[in-house]
Amino acid sequence: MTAITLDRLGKDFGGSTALHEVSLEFPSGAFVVLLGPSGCGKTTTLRMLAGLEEPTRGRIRFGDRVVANGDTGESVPAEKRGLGMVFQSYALWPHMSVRTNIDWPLRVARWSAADRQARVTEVLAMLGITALADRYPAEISGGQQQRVAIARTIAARPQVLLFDEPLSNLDARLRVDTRAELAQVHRATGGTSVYVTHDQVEALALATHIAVMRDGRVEQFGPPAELLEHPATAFVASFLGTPPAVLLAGEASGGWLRRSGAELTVASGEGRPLKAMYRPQDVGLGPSGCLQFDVVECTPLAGRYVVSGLSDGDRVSIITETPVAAGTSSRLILPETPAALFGADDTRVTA
Amino acid sequence: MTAITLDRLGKDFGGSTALHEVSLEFPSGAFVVLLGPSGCGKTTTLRMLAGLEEPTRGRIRFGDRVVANGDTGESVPAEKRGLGMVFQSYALWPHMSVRTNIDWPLRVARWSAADRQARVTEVLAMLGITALADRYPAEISGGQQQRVAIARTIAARPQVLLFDEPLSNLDARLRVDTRAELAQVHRATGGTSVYVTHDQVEALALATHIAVMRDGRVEQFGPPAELLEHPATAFVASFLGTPPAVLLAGEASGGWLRRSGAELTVASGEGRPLKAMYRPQDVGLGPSGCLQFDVVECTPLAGRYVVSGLSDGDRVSIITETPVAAGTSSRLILPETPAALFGADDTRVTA
Amino acid sequence: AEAEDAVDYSALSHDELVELATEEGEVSVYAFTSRIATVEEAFEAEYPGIDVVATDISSTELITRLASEHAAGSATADVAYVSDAPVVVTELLADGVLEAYLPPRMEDVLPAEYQTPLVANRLSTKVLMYNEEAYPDGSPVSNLWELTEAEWAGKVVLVDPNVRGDYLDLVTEMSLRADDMAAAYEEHFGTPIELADGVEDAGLQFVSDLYANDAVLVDDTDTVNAAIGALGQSAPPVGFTSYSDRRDNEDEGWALQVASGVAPSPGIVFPAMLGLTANAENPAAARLLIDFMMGDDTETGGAGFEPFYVAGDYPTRTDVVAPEDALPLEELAAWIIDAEASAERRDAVADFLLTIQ
Amino acid sequence: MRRVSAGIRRPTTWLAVAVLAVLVVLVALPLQGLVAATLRPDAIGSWTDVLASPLSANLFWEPLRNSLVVGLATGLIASLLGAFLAWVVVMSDVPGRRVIGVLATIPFALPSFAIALAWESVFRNERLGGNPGVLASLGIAVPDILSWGMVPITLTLVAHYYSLSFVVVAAALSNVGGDLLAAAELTGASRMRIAGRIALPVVAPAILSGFLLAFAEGVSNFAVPALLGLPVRFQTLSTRLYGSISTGDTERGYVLSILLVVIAALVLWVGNRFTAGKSFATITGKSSRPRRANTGPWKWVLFALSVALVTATTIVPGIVLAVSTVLRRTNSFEAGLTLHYWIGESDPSIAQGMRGVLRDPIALDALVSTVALGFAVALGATLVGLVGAYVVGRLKRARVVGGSISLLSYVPFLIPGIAFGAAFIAQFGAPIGPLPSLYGTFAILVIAGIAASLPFAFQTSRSALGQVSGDLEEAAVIAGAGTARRLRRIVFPLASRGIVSGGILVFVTMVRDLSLVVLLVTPATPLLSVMTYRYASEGFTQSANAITLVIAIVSVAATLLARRLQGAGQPWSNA
Ligand SMILES: Nc1ncnc2c1ncn2[C@@H]1O[C@H](COP(=O)(O)OP(=O)(O)OP(=O)(O)O)[C@@H](O)[C@H]1O
Ligand SMILES: Nc1ncnc2c1ncn2[C@@H]1O[C@H](COP(=O)(O)OP(=O)(O)OP(=O)(O)O)[C@@H](O)[C@H]1O
Ligand SMILES: [Fe+3]
Ligand SMILES: [Mg+2]
Ligand SMILES: [Mg+2]
Repeated sequence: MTAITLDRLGKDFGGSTALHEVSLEFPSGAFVVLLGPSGCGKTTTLRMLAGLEEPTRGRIRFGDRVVANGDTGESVPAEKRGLGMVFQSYALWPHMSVRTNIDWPLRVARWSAADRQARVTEVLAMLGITALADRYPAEISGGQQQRVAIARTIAARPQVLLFDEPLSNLDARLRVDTRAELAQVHRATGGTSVYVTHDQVEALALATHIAVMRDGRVEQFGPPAELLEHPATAFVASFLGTPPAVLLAGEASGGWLRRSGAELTVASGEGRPLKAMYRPQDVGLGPSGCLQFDVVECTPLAGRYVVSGLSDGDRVSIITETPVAAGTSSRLILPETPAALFGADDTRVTA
Repeated sequence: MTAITLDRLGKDFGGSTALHEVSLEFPSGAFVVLLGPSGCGKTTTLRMLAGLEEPTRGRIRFGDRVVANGDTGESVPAEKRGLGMVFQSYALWPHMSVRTNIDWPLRVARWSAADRQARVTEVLAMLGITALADRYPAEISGGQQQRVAIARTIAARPQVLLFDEPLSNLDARLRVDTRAELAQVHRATGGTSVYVTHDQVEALALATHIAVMRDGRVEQFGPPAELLEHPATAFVASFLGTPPAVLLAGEASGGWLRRSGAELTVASGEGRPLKAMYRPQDVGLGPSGCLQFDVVECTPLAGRYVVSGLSDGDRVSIITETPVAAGTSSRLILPETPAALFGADDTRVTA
Repeated sequence: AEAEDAVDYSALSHDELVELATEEGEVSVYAFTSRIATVEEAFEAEYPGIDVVATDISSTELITRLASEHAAGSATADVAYVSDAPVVVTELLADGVLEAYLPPRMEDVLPAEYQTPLVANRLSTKVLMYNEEAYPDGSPVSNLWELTEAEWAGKVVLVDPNVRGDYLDLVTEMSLRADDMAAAYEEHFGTPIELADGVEDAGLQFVSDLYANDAVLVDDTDTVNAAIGALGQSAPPVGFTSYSDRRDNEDEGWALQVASGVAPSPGIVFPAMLGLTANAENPAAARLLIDFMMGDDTETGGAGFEPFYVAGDYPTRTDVVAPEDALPLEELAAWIIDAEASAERRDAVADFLLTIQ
Repeated sequence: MRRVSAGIRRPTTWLAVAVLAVLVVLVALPLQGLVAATLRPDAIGSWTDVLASPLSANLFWEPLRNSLVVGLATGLIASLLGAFLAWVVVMSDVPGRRVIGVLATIPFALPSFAIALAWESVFRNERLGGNPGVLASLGIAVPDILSWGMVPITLTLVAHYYSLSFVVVAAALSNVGGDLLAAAELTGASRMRIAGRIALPVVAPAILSGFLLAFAEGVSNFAVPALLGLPVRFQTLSTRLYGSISTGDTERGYVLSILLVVIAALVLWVGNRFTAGKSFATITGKSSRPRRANTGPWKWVLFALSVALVTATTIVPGIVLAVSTVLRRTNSFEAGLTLHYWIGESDPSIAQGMRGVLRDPIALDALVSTVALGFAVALGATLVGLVGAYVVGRLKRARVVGGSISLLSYVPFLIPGIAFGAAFIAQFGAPIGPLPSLYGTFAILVIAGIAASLPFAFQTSRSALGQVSGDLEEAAVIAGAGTARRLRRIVFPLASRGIVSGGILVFVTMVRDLSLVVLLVTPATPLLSVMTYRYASEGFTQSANAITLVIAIVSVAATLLARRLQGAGQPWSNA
C-alpha cells in the first residue's frame, strides 16, 4: 500500500524551471493520470518519482518514507524504490531479445526459473507479442517495441507503476485492449499507478484521479468527473473533453459579455475581461446564431460529427448530428447562459 | 506533381514477410493515410517509398519514373527522390541544436543564408518551439522532440511528404493545431503526402484517401467516407470509426444468424459462419435486448458515452446518451437488420 | 654519363678520387652502428665539400633494405658498413647487391682474409667472459666443456642463437671447429667424445650439453653483460658477450673480463665489412669514404677509424696497433670466422639448435 | 542487428571499392609479397620446415601454443580490466575518475619493455644473476614462474594493453543513453549487475574490438616475451619469427608470420561470430541523457581497485622509466643520480662522451618530425579506418567484401615491420608511371604508418559507428546529403569519441614504434623512435629511456589535448 505525496516539489534544469512547487497526494491504490500539454513537466515528475532525477526543491514521500528531498539532497536510489516504469523512449535493451528483455527484471527479482517462464509467457500473450519473443528490439516495429516496454515493466508486478505515454504508438483497438490489461494489472497489484497520456479517452477510462498540468504547475487535481464537470480554470476547460469545451472571450459589463458585434448573457460581471464556457454539445449551428463561425474540419465521432472552426479568432469545436462541409461558414447558436465563467486570471468566477 | 504507384510491392525481412503484394495508386496531390494495427507494415511501406528500404518484390513509381524495382534491384537513391520524412523514432541529430537540426537540411538543399534563417524562424514558430531553438534534443521533452522532427521535415517544402505517426506524442490540442499546419503545408506544396497514424480523428480529418492495412496486405483503399460507410471487410469495419462498428459472429441458416441463445435476422444466409455488422449508435441497451452484455468501461465522448463491454466473447463498443457503470450487466438491443454482413473469408456478403 | 661509365675508379689516384668525389658532393652510407655519426663528422671535416648522409640501422634491416632497394631499382646508399658476414655473403654478394672495393693502399697492409669477400676494417668478438670481482684469480673456467658440468648448471648466459645472428655464428664456428672441440673434450674428460644420436659433431654436442645444463638464454648482450658483470655478486654466472663491452665496466658498474686461455677457444672474432652498392650513385665519394674508414697511416688509424678504436675490438690493418687494455688478438686465441664456410653451415646449425631447446 | 537502409547502401558500394583498393595496396600486396617470397622454389621448403619436420615442434607448435595462451589471456584479462576501468571512469561516481581515466591511457604510451622492466625490478629472481629484484633482495624467494615465462609475460602485456580496451570501451560507454541504464536500475538490480548485464553488453562490439586489438598486440609483441620468456626458453611465435628473420632465415620468418595472420583471421572470425556481427545502437533519434551510477559505499572499494591498477601499470613503470634516466649507472643506484643523460655536455668519462639527449642537435628535429608523422598517420589511418568500418557496417550482406576489409584492416600488426618495409620499398621504390618515386620521402613513412596502424583506426571506428542508430543517418539521406557530407556532419561527430580514441592510439603507436619505419627512414626525417633505437643498440640505456620518456610525455600530452578539443566541440554531451 503506497500513498504518494509530492510536497512542494520543484525541478530546475540549468536556468529553466521544468516544475514549480507542486504539491499533490495520491492515495494508495489510486490510478493517477497526468495530463497536460507537451513540455509541461509530466515526464520530469515521473522521473523524480522513479528516482531518476533529483528534485531541486521539495520532497516526495512514499507512505511515510521520504524518498527524495530536494532541499537536503537526500534520496532513496531508484533501485530501492520498488517501482516499474514504462519510458517514453521505451529504453529497451538492444542486446537482449524480446523475451530476455522481459525475463531479466524477474531474474533480478530472484523469481524461480519456472515462475519466470510462466510469467514471461503470460505477459507476452497479454500484449500479443508471443511471436516476436526471439527477435531483438531493432527487428520489430515501433508499436511492438512499445508493447515490449510495457510487458517488461508489468511482468514483475511492482507496487508502484509509472507509465509515460505507454500506448502512444498503438492502434485504437490495441490501445483499448491494452489499457484494459493495464487496469487489470493495476487492480491486481493493489498498488499506485501514475500514468502520462495525451489520449483523453484513455485518461478518462483509467483514471481515479487526474492532474492537469501546465507549464510546470498543476492546474487541477481530482476525479475525472469533477474535472470534466467543474473545471477550475479556463485552461482545464479548454484542455479536457473530446472535444473540449467551447470558450469565448470578451469583456463583461452589466450581465453581458461583449464580443465583436455580439452580446452574450452572463450572470456576473463587472467591466473586466471574462471567458464564457459552453459545452460543445450544447452549441448549435444555424443562420440564427449570434456569432460568425468558419468551418475548418468536420470529423465523425461517436455517431456524430465534431465540427472545428474559427469564431473571431477563437478556435471552437462543437458537435453536430449531421456533417458540415469544411470551408463553409455558419453561425453559432449558444445556450442562454454559459456553463461556467472564467476571469482574467483564468480561474473560475462563481456566479 | 507526383502521383505514386505501388505495383505488387513486397518486402521480406529474412524469413518473415512484412509486406505482401501491395498495389495502390496515390493520385498526385493526395493525402493518403495508412491505418492498421501495430506491425502491419506501415513503416515498412513508408521506408520503401523513401528509398530507405529496397523492396523484395514489385515496383514503386513516382509519376512515370520507376524509383524502385524489387525484381531487378534497381532503385533511385533516397537522397535523389526529393522527399521529406518524419521518422517514427524522430531521428533527431543529437549533436545538433534544435535550430541546426532544422537548418542543416536547408543548407544541404543549398538555400541561401537569408532564406534559411527566415524559414527556420517560421517553422519554429509554426510548431511552437521557438524558445527551444538553442537546446539540444536531449534537453527537451518527448513531444518537443517530435515537433522538432516535424519542423525539420517540412522546412524544405518537399514535394512528397512521408509522416510516420508524427503527432503521437502531442497533446490533443497541439495535435489539432499541428495537423492543421500539416494540412496547410500539404496544400501549399501541392505535393503528395503519405501519413501513418493510429488516431482515427486525425486520419479522417486529413485524409483524401485511406489505406487500411493488415498483416502486410491492404484490406481497403479509398476515400474516408467510403471506408466508413462501406467497409469491404469485417476487419475494416471493426477497425475504423470511433468507436468502430459492432460485429457479431455466428452461424447463418435460413435468414437467421444463430449465436449462443439468440437468433438475429439476416437477409442472406446458407449454413455458414457470418459476421453481422451494426453501427454503434444504432445499438441500444436494455433488459429487452437479445444478447447479454457485460460493461467493462464507459467514457464520455462527444457529449455522449462510449460503453465498451463483452458480449459472449466479442468485444463490443456502443454509444449511449447516459453513463453506464462499469461492471454492470445489461442486454444489447439490435436493429432489425444489420448494416452489413461479412462471410467466413471476412469479405462483405452482398445481401 | 658515358664518359663516367668509362672511369676505372680502382685505378684512380687518391687525389683524382677526391676531385671526382667533390664533384659528386655527397655520399650516402648505411651502417649497423651509430658510431657512423662520428665518422660523418670526421669525414666532412677532412673533405669539406662532400656531405655524408648516414643512416644507422641494424644489420638485419640493413641487409633487407639494401636487397629490397636493389630489387626495386630505387635510389639506395653508396656504401654499406655491415656485420653479419655470413648473411652478407648469401643475401647481398651472391645477388650482386654489394661489390667489393679494396682501396689500393690497403693491398699491402690488410691480410688477405680481410680483403675478401669485402674489406673489413675491424673485428668484433663474441667470447666467454666472467666477473673479475667475483673471480679475482682469473677465469673460473679453463675449458669450455666445464660449462656442461653441474657446477655451471643454470649459470651460463648467452643470447639465444636462434634470435641473434652473431651468436649463431659463434655456435656455427664451434661446429666448424668440431675437431678442436673434440680435442678439448678429451683433454678435459680424459675420454674421447661420444656423439649422441642425431648430433653431428663435437661442436654441436657441446651446445647440446650446454643447453641440457640449463644454459640461460636472453635476448640482448646488455642483459648478458649485466647478468655476469654486475658488481656485488657472490657467484655470478659466466657468459658469451663482446669483449669490447668491457669498456663500459666503469660506467655501468660491471666487472667484465674475458676468459682468456679457455680451451679450445673463448669464442669468435668476426669482421665488420665495408661494401660498395651496385650502381652506386656517387661512385667516387663512396670509394673515398671506404678509404677513409679504413683509417690513415698513424698507429691508431686516425680520425676515420677513431670511433672503432676501442679496446676489445681489433683493427684489421697490420700497421694499426691494437688499443691497449685488451689482450692482443693472438693471445685472445679466438676463432676468426670464415664468412663463406659459416654461411654454408649456419642453417643446419640453426635447425639443430631448434631441436635441442 | 540494425536494419541498414537501401539509401545508405548504394553509394557505399563505391566507398567499398575505394577502401578495398587502398587496403589492397597498403596491406594485401605486402601480404601477397610475403606469401610469394615463401613460395619461391628455394623457399618453399620453409613451409615443411615449419609445419612438418623435426623442427616444427620447437619452431612452430610449441611457440604457437604459447602465443595463443599468452595472446588469449592478454586479450581476455586486458578486456576485463579495460572494461572495468572504463565503467568506473565513465559510468560510476568514483572520486578522481577523471584522473584515473587519464592515467589509464598512459600504459599504452609507455613502451612494453618499460613495463617489463618494472616487473623485473620487483620480481626478478636469481636465475639470471646480475641485480635481483626488490623481493629477492629482501630475501624472499621468488619462484621462476613469477619471474619468468608465461605469467609475467601475460601480466606485463596486460598491463600494457588493457589501456587499449579501456580507451575503446570508455568511448563506447560514454555514448550509452541514460534511459537504458535507468530502466535497469528500476528493476532493483545492483550497480555491478547493471554494469555486467546491461552497460557492458550494450558495448559488446567495443569490448570485442578491444579484445581483438589486445590479442593481436599480445601475439605480435616481441620485446616482452624476449625479455621475460627466453631465460626459461619460453618461446612464442613472435620470438621465433623475429629470430628467424634476424638470423637470416627470412622465408621461415615469413611463413611464421603468414601462419600468425591465419590464426588472427580465425580469432577475428570467431570473435565476430561471438557477437554475431551485432551492433547496438545506443545513440538514437530519441535522445536521452547519459547516466552515472551511484555506487554508495562501494565507491571506495572501486576507488582502491582502480587506483591500484593504474598505479601498478602507469605510475610504477613511469617512475621506473623516469628514474632509469637519471641513474648514473644502468639499473643501479650505487653510482648515484645524474641529469647528465638529459642535459649533460659531452664528457668523455661518461657514456663514451655522449651528450645529454636534450643537447642532441637532432633531438628537436626528431621531436618535430615525429609529431608531424604521428599526426599525419593518425589522420590518414583514421580516415581509411573510418571509411572502412563505415562500409563494413553498412554492407552487412556483402559478406566477402566486408570480411576482406575487416581482415585486411586487422592483420597489419602481424606482418613483421621489416617485411612491410621491404614491400613498401618494392612498391614505391621506383617511379610509378608519371609519379615520382615516393621512396625516401616523408610521404612513404606516412603511407607505411597508415598501413601499420589501420587496426586501431578500424576497430575503434567499427565499434563507434555501430552505436549510431541507422535512422540518424537515414534522416540525413532524406535531407539529400551525400555520403561524404553525411559522414562528415552526422556520422563522424556522433561517433567521434571512438574515432578520436582510435586516432590517439594511432598517434601513440606511431611516435613510439619503430619496427616499420626503420626500413624507410632517411636521415632527413629523424624520428624519436629511431633515436631510442640508436641509443639502445649502443648500450646507452639512460639516453634511450630518456627519449622514451619524452615519447610517452608527447603521447600523453596529445591524448589530453585531443580529449580537451573534443570536449569543447561536444556541448551536447556534457551532462
Ligand atoms: N529487421 C526486421 N527483421 C524482421 N522483422 C522485421 C524487421 N523490421 C520489421 N519487421 C517486422 O515487419 C513487420 C512490419 O513492421 P513495420 O515497422 O512496418 O510495422 P508498422 O506497421 O509500422 O507497425 P507500428 O504501428 O507498430 O509501428 C512487423 O511485424 C515487424 O515485426
Ligand atoms: N535537460 C534539460 N535541460 C533543459 N530543459 C529541459 C531538460 N529536460 C527537460 N527540459 C524541459 O523541461 C520541460 C518539461 O519536460 P518534460 O519532459 O517533463 O515534459 P513532458 O510534460 O513530459 O512533455 P511531453 O509531453 O512533450 O513529453 C520541457 O519544457 C523541457 O524542454
Ligand atoms: Fe654492446
Ligand atoms: Mg514526456
Ligand atoms: Mg511503424
